[in-house]
Amino acid sequence: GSPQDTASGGGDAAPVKVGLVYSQSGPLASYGKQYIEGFKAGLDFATKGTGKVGDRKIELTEVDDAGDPAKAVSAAKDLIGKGTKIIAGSTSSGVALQVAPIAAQNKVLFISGPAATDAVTGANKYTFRSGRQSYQDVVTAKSFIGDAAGKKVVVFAQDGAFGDANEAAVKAVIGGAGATVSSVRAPASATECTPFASQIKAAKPDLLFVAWAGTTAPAMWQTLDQQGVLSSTTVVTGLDIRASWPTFGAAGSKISFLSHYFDGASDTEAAKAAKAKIPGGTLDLFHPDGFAAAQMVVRAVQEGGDDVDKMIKALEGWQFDGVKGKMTIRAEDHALLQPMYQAKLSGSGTAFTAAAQKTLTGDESAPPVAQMKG
Amino acid sequence: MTEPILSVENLSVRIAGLHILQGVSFEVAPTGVTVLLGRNGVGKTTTLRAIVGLTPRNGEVRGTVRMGARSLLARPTHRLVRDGLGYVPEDRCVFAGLTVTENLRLAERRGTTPAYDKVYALFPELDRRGRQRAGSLSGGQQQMLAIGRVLLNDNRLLLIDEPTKGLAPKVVTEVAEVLERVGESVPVLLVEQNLAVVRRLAEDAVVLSAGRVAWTGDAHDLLLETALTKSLLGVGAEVKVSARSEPGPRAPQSRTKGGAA
Amino acid sequence: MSTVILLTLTGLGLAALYFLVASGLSLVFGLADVLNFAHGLFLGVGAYATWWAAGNLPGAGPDGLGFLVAVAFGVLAGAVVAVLVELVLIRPLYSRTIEQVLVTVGLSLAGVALLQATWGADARPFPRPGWTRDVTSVLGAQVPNAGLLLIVAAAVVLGALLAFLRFTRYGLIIRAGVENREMVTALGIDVRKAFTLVFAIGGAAAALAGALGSVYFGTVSPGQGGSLLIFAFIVVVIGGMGSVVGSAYAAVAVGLLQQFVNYYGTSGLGDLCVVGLLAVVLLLRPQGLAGKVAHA
Amino acid sequence: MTEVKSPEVAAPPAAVPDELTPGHAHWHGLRPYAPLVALVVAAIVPYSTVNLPGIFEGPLNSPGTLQLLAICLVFGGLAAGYDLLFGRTGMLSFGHALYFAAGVYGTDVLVTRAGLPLWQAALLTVTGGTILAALLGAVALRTVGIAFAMVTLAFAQVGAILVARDFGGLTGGEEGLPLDVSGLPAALVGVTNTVNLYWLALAYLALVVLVVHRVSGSPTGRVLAGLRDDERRIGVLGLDPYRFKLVAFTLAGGLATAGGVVYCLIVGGASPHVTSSELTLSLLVMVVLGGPGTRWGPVLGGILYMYLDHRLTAFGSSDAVNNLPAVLSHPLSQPLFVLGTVFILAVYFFPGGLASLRARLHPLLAAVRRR
Amino acid sequence: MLATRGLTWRIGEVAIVDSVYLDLAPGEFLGVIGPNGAGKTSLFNLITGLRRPTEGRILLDGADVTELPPHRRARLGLGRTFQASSVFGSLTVRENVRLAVQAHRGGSMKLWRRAAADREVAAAADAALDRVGLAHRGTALAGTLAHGEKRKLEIALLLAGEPRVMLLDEPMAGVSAEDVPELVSVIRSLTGDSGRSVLMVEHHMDVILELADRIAVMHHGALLACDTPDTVMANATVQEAYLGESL
Ligand SMILES: Nc1ncnc2c1ncn2[C@@H]1O[C@H](COP(=O)(O)OP(=O)(O)OP(=O)(O)O)[C@@H](O)[C@H]1O
Ligand SMILES: Nc1ncnc2c1ncn2[C@@H]1O[C@H](COP(=O)(O)OP(=O)(O)OP(=O)(O)O)[C@@H](O)[C@H]1O
Ligand SMILES: [Mg+2]
Ligand SMILES: [Mg+2]
Repeated sequence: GSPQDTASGGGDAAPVKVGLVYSQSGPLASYGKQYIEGFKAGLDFATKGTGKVGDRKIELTEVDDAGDPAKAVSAAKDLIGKGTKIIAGSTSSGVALQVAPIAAQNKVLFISGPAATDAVTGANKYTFRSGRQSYQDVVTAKSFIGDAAGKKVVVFAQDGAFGDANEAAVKAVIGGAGATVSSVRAPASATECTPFASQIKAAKPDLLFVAWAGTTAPAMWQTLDQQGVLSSTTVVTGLDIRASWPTFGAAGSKISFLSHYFDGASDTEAAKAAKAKIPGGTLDLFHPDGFAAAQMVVRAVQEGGDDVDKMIKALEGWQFDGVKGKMTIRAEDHALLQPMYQAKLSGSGTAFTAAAQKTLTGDESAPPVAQMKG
Repeated sequence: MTEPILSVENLSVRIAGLHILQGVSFEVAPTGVTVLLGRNGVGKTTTLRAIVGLTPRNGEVRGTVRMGARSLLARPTHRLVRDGLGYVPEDRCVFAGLTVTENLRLAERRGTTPAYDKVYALFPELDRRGRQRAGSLSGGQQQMLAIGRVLLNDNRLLLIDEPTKGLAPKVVTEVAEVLERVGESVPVLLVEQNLAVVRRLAEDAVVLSAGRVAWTGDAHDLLLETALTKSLLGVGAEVKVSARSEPGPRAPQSRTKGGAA
Repeated sequence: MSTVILLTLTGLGLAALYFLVASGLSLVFGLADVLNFAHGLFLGVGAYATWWAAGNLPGAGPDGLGFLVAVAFGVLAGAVVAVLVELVLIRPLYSRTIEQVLVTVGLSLAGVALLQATWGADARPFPRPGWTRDVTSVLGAQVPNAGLLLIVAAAVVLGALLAFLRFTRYGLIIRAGVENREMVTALGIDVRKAFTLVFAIGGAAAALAGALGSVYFGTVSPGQGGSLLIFAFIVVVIGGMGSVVGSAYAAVAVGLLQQFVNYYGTSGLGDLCVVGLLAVVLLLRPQGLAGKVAHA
Repeated sequence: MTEVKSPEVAAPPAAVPDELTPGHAHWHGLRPYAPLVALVVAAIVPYSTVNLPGIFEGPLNSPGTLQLLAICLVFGGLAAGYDLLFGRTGMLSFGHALYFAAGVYGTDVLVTRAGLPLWQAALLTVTGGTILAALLGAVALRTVGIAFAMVTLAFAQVGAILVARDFGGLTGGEEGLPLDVSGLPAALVGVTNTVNLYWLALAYLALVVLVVHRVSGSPTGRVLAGLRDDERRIGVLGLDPYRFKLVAFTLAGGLATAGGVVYCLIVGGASPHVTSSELTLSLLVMVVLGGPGTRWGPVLGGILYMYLDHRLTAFGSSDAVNNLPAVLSHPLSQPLFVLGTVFILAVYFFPGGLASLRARLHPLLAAVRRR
Repeated sequence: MLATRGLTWRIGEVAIVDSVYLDLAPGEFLGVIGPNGAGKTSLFNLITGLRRPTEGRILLDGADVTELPPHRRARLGLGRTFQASSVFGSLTVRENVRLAVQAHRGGSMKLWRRAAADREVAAAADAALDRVGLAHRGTALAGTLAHGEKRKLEIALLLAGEPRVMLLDEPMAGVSAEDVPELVSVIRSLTGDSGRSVLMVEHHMDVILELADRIAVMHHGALLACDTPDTVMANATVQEAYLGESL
């Protein structure tokens, strides 16, 4: 054998290899779990239970990246080397950003998963996304204050790219609509948030947008509550997975949530099918992402066979009915336009229930078109 | 002869593949001082450490060591010591980070009243420097502390490795006197290079050579017989005087330069 | 004015948390000379055991006396785990410092993964008395009760540790044992028992920190210990390895510095300042603020 | 001024540098050629289609396997470089990740953000990393023992914070920065060219081993070995300990930076994982796992560690594990659990590291041979 | 050759070394005696630069070296042994001495040359080992040597550096009776016509008396006397404070 050999895709009846690189272990393991459950349900739904496209079986290879981009890149190279033409997954943004160029270099299809970073949109023509992006979150947040002109908005976020992206998006979306946006940033490791709560309180905003991740979130919410921030202004943040809801404690019912998805947010065919298929029967934040990814994979194989360029053609501009409702893959930058939700939590202690206040359509929450980079 | 307090039979020690002691047997009389003699590296320290159970982990000990009726080798060091086996190591091993007082307090043993007055009477320096860190003591002062630690308690047997090393002549004399007195009530197994001290203290002697016992018997016989001393210890009569004996003002004969070489 | 009071008191609360974590670390490091990277695991064990007890142990619960029982159970669990770790893993490696560090590193990886395998990666709400969620008004500042609880607990732990070191011989034995273990046994002391005891105390202190820290955070998660550990290490080193009082001073310095710089400066500057403080202290006084003396 | 004594770190369980002791007689003249043979074998691995089921996912020449091997080789080199500090000089640095990260991010930022050609970026990065090591080392070496470990940790922590803060959008914060490959030589881009990255990694490893070997066998290496035992004594012999330590620190830092450059190319980007203090800790684990102060120990340790780190994720999700009862399968499916357990066992069962295995197996082998 | 001018080292109020004036002529052998804790080792530490004096100067060949770090003084030809043996425990005995030889032959950074190939260094090292009678222990790790053997290695390390001024701190402590005469002759051969000077602390009076041209007596950090052996031995204070009653 020569070192430059790679296995080539098989003939027509040969199975279609699909690689799923996502977090089975590590800090994002629960996101990964929802993603793969959703994916399997979606595959079932899109192939009508056969697991086949035409007479070709979809053969899944799952690889754990443990949240480490280096491992994800290794896995992607391994899969591509074995002739895989479609890779999906990426639970974390770091992984998505590093796998996307690999896909482009090797001309394979990459469908990013729960990774929320805006940078995946328009990363290159081989990269798609099956989940929402930060920008769509922010647009949903904006819907809480109606007319933004003259309003005062504060972004409260942790240092780092996630915080930067959210701050930039809020400035663009809400600031662009006439509000004055300022920000309070905390170190990612901060465990004591009183100083920041004091700063926010002193700023007297009309809307507080909170972008916070990690295990310090409950303490942060408690501090905002204790210092009277929650009762003095409208506070918006993203609704995380169900398991995290009880950690909001008393603060839970005082926050206005923007939601990517929660169980009961939609009642589509796909949602019903997904509910029936996944273990436990309760949908959660990232089930729709996996579900949509499977739908996109099936579409790509159906229309493109083994030809990646054809797959891309088939996906660009494609509209389909996903778990959340009507989804559109925007041809220009591969953004996935999708419904977004305003939600409220009620109840208390460990038994919160979420209810949708309002649904934004895919067009209403659409991000601006990004320049396709490669 | 009365029952020995300590009997060592066929003691054999290997460390890191080296056969350091090759079947050493001797006995320690229930009273008085028994000295263990021999050149550098013959295994004196190794013998003492094997008896108290401090052979390094990569070492292997064979043979029997009995104190009275009790076998020692299987018992952990701290038990042996609690039962009255006192050990003064060759390189002093004072706890450098602890003060002198703390070093002594650590040596107190449950059940006995520590004899501080005895120790302080012998080494007033230790009393004076109670709050000094032992690591900053002078070499000789550390040696005093190491000896003082073991004199604090009542012991049934003392193992002492080169106690007079690094001590000023005056202190050597004092330590020798103390050991002599101690030896009257507690048997001592002593490793010593200073033949003047040996001469004064020792009743029995054991001479090691290359990991084996070369001679045992009455110490005075050993020291009297020049031929024996020379062959066993490599010390001739004249050399003994010029190189080893504690000179006093009354030792002018050794002051001529180049006398012995 | 009320801002300054608020920042000071919450900063002290943070300092108390750091001290609780650091005290056990400092004790084990200063006395037993083991740089214990598994300290975070002891923290986690304490937190999860308290959490478990509050839900399952008869007599324990999230409130009042039941909460005390739960915390006591957590502390006990931490101590037991620490003792096991010492007996099984550390003891056979004595005097091989680097290998001991490695074992604790391995343990921190494996232990946290085990917690995660058992209870999942996600944070769980922590049972706690209602009053810990409230605030107390001090001169116009709304000070969280959980922070005050931490301050009280830290003061108690500080007192207890000082008493232990001052009024028992163990401090002495262990300090000597670190220098030369053989020689301590040659003085007739079972040094191993003393080391186990120190681990037990370190584990108990860590577990208490884990339990009270979780009250403060409101949740318990497997990785929680690890993130606190870095600052605890910094506190231990600034304070002088092994000095409990030094750790207390250092914790206060670090907590207040972080709190005030984060408020008045830009964010992230607080952490940089703390690291800078560490570097400066070490360069000027390599032995730390208090030096290596375990009794004061 | 009184001398400040700081708590000492115990010197690593060191071995006498191979280079300073004469070779074993029964190896005759062959011994010097063994590394060369190993190098040649490693270089022709990509021509083999051998399948090692369970050990690698695909045949030896498949991109996935080569990628994994390349990463392992880089870490083998990194560990060998770190050993120059830790095993051979007795300096416990907790901040070695900083110089590696400087290599990774330096290359990435210069290529991706500044658009420099690769060779310029690599040259600048290695120079910069070496200078950084020299500067920080000059400060940190004013302390010794644990204080030194902590000062280096503090410096590395500053690096980590700076990367996470994402100043000016340079580093991409926690999301990392994918490498812009448009300006890169075509031979380094794309899955089919993974083999070139493998060779690059192999070359790096060979370079580090050669440098470390030559340096420890040199007069300076002898001084470093002496420093490990007794620094005061070195001073009294007329040598400046500070100077020698700084040279070792700078050299190790430079080698780590070069490793970072190679790693950046292999992985195709930078992520904040490489700045974490855990990375330094894992270097320490690698070295001790392999055997500090030995020629091949750290290399083997690094390779093995990275191999396990990558492969255990596959092990955790394999059927063999999933079919076990939950008590076992849950922990075993956590790669970190297995990795941590492996260390602990390794520390117990291979004291002295992998490198001591030969000596420990020697009696056994001799017995077999006599048959 | 070596001179101290009012050398003083205080810790707090206590003067450990108290205003010591010493002059060591080329080729001279000066013995230093004094009770335990008199400050002899501390004096050595000051002279070699391991401690900084609180007051006073140290002159080597007339040049002031008070501010120089230890290694600079060593390069000027100042060598010493330690009271508590301080050898490189994880290196072999031979490597220990080679390191010392190499340090003496110019310690400039040589990163790429093969150390083992330097025959001159090896030969010089073996010669030094031979002189102290340790040649047969060349391959043992220095850390595993018996106590007396370490003392000899200390001296070999000193010899290897060929210093012009040598400070010996109790070289005979722990050396077995048989080997003393041999070491005495090694030490004697160090001085004499070679022009090297020796400063030696020793509690074995006969060794001192045999070797020393002059004897300095230290007590409570101060220099009590510095004179010919006969005068010193006749001094009543010395008798009383240091020698005591003979055994
Ligand atoms: N840990 C060890 N590893 C290898 N060899 C050792 C070890 N300890 C001692 N030895 C060797 O054992 C021999 C005997 O050593 P020991 O210390 O018992 O001698 P000694 O009679 O006390 O000598 P000295 O009079 O110099 O104190 C020496 O050759 C020494 O090198
Ligand atoms: N840091 C310190 N604090 C207090 N006293 C100290 C300190 N360092 C040294 N000393 C004292 O200084 C004195 C001189 O010690 P030095 O080691 O110089 O004595 P020495 O003459 O060499 O004695 P020996 O013959 O016993 O070796 C001793 O009494 C010692 O206790
Ligand atoms: Mg001995
Ligand atoms: Mg002295």
